[in-house]
Amino acid sequence: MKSANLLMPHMATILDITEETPDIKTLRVVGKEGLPFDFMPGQCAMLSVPPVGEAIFSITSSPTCRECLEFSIKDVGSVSGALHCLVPGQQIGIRGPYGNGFPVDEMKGKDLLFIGGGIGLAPLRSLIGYCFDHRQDFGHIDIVYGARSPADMIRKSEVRETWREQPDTSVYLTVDAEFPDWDGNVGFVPNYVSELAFTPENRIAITCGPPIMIKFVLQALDKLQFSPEQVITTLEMRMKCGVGKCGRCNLGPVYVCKDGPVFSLAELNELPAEY
Amino acid sequence: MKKIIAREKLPELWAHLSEQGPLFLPIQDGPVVLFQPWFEGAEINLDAVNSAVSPKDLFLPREETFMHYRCSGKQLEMTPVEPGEPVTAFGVHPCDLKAIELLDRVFLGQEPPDALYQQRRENTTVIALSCSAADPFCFCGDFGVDPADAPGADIMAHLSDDSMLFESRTEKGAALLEQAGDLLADAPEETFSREAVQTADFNLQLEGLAENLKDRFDDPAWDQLYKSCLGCGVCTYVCPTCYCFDVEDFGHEAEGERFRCWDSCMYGHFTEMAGGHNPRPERKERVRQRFLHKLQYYPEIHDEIACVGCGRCLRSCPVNLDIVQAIKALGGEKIEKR
Amino acid sequence: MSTAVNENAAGWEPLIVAFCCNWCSYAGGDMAGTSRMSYPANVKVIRVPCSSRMSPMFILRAFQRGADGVLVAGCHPGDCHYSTGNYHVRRRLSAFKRLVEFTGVEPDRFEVRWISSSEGDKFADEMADMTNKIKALGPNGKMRDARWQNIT
Amino acid sequence: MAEHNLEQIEKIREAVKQDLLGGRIDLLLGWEKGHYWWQSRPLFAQSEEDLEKLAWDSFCAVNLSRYLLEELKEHNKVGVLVKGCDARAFNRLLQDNMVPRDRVILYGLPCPGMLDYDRLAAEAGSVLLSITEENGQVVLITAEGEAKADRDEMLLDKCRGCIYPDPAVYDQMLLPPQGEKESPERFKKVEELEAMSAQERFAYWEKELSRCLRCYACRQACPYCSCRECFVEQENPRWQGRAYQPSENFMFHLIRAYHGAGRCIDCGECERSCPVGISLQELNRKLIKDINELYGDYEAGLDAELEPPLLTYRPDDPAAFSEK
Repeated sequence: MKSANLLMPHMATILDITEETPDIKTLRVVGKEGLPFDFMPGQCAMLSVPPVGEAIFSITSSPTCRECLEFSIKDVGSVSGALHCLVPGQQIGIRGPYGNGFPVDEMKGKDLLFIGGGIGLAPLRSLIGYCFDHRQDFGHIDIVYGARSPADMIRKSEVRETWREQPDTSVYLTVDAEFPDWDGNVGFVPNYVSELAFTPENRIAITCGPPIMIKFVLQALDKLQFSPEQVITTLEMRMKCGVGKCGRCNLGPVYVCKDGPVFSLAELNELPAEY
Repeated sequence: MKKIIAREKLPELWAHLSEQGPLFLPIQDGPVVLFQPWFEGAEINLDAVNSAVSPKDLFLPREETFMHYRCSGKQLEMTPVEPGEPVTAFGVHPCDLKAIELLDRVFLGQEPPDALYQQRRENTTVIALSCSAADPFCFCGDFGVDPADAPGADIMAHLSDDSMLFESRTEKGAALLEQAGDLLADAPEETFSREAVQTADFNLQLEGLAENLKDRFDDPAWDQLYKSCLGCGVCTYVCPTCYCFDVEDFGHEAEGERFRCWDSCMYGHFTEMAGGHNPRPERKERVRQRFLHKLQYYPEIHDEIACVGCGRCLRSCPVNLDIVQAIKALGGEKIEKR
Repeated sequence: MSTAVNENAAGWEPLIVAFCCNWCSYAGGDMAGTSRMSYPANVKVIRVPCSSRMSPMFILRAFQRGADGVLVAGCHPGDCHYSTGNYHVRRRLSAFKRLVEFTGVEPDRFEVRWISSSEGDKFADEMADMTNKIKALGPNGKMRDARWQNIT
Repeated sequence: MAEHNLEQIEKIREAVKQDLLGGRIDLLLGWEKGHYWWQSRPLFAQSEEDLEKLAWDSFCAVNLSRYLLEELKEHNKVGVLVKGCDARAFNRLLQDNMVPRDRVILYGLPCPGMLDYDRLAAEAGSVLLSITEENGQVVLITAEGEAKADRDEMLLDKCRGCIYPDPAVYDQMLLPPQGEKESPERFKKVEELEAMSAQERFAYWEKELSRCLRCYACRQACPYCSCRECFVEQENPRWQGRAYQPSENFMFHLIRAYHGAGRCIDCGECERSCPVGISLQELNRKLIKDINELYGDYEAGLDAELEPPLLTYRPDDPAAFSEK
């Protein structure tokens, strides 16, 4: 039987583009007929802009959103830079979904603690949206989100308003330094998590953000007596294929593109720390 | 089916086979032997112990265009480019064929299968050639390779001083022999008896190595081993079991193509992310990655070491930092029982 | 493979890329224009701040992308706007020209000329001369990226 | 191994041992044996035990100076054994401000010219067990007996054109120098290629470069390739594509060679490192020859004080193009 070329993208169209921060834009993307593919929160997709190339991005919309896929993209490299230059209606290449996604079944019945920093909210947002749409499956939801400044926060209306209105949900926002008109917390995310003193009982913590933030968040959670099994994070690596063949995103025998990008801290502790 | 041909008639056979489609065989190119398409006047070197670069190129080409794109206004059109016509590979040694089987597990066995690789694999008839000599770097014996036989071949060939014997192993192989018609004579009884080829013995202890390496990621041996590494990609490019690749675009805004090409885990840019963060920033991490991939990670997934003992890294590394050196530094040397 | 580009194609016109120093040769081109001296349309001029800005990569890239000839034009030695740029480039491009020739490119395909801002006539003459020489040589396939043939 | 060779190693070892154990240097860069007697690989010696492995024979081809770039990040003072070409490589790095002179101790060794195992093995015909050397000859020892070969004929290609086997710079010479050599054949291959037609030359290089795997061994082994970011990896603009097209091959090899114009010390490590035997040295030597012809004789790496020819000029310089 002839299989399809796994490197061949499908056509997708940009519906619209929202400027989130000075260097982050959210692209809403549709396939030929609706969603390009079904997926689970935490999974990723390869976006192509010829002749610049292809790069992997996490899907930030919830799978319960059936109109389109959303990608919140920070302008850091050549492909992300090219995506920032596009306009609504532009067609791009897409392939996916890649990766394992968050273990939503294991999270059922638990209280959830989301800890995000900067653009790291992008993959978490997919899961947060999924949880809100399956509200009865999950316990209390806490969301801690931090950015360098109020202007650097993505999804401002959601984090400031919509999410707070959800039942049994608390949102805690923090920025790195004092800013005029900012009445929320000031301080780094890990310290804020410690101050908020979350208890580990029946709770799962899911964190994503810059590597340095993750490092200290893990330490803070450890101090709060979270076990490694209760802590989940999602990794970012350079990828070219998305299916564990091109050879660059491995941690030991595990390929982040296919066996990750979501890992519990317990799983990560067993792997070489090459991320 | 067994067929035989006189050695001096081989050029006729090659000419015939190349009429059916590209015929790749070991050709002398300057000071080295490489698998290249046959052409009139090519200097075929069947006596070469090993080609400088492995014939993995036939299945995972150094460069392979798989997509053509066209962009006008906001419209983007992407058309797949299919791999080419069927080819014949002539004179692949058992170690190299064993390496192809190791690649099969990644590209065919591991879901999802890689269609480009699969098509090339199905489109290729492999005529394997038993080894009539070994050089001091051949150590395939350590990996269960029989220099006289290649189980995965479509046709197994043996060379004597004056003739070449073919034995078909698959239907594809039999069809090729049939098709050669009068060029080949029947040889149902024929066998060539030759002295067994003696491969090098580096005194390696490979059993249990993958398991032992699980605890040696932070072994101080790495701090010494990597030092001489120049950071070039020779070992990965000549290696028959290395398969890392890159995907790149060529063209301008309106039109162009996308291709896949070889890449090497020895290069710093291999893992460098857009923001500049690099999970394997120095030579030490990259040397460790390459050797652990062959000796621990691959075996953990596929139950076998990703080395076939072809000796190319021993021959080609400019500073003799090869896999034998690595195995020995990591406790893979037999300790004499007293 | 790569030598088969446009060979003897009917109606072929050469493409010549001329890298011109901003301070002299480029102005020389302007002078040629304002003095109503014509030079062949085959020449595409790229302005560089000084002939010593020339990286050998520019030259090879021009050939890769289909140039049949490449010309670098700068101020006469001694007249460099930055005082010594062209003295340096004389050595550098002499070495590079010989290297390019050594790998098989015909000598006429890569040239260096000194043209001042007042030498509008020389500018026009050199461009015409180069165009004629390249026409005589025919299309260049050497170092051209054959893949551009598949791309319109 | 020949007697006098063991004597030499002992002499070298004694000299460097004092410095290493006495703390004058923190690391010694030398050679040790590989799997076989014809292989010598870099040795990074920090202890007396490490020094036991020290080797010095006719197979120490690896140019050690290149390793200074990395080792000086880790060690304060590094000692290096230098042959003629290693010393010129050191001068090259010094001129590029890549190494501080006061943190390196150079131990000079006169180079006999390194032997090519493949040539020896081919000459021997059957399995080569070992060799000895005497009076400009190599004795090839096989199971069938002994045969002699002219030593000069058994040299690595890179050593054939060598004029300066003695180090041009050193802190301490460990063995007596042997003096400059004649090399009438240094530019022979270049001249042969020059004599061809443009078409023939292009065909030659297109074929030669078609073997290139883009493994960059030539660059990594080279003592003049010390840029922090090579044009090959530069992202914007992207000069070097990854495809194996002839045009990309020419881009890489011409620019690589040209970056060595007036800087290449002609050590030939690029060509020795090439796994597919591309005659890279001819590109380098073409530049050396032309620059010498046009702008006066210059040997890169011989004198760190002399300005490299492409970094300077004379107002009356000749040109390789018409200046009318």
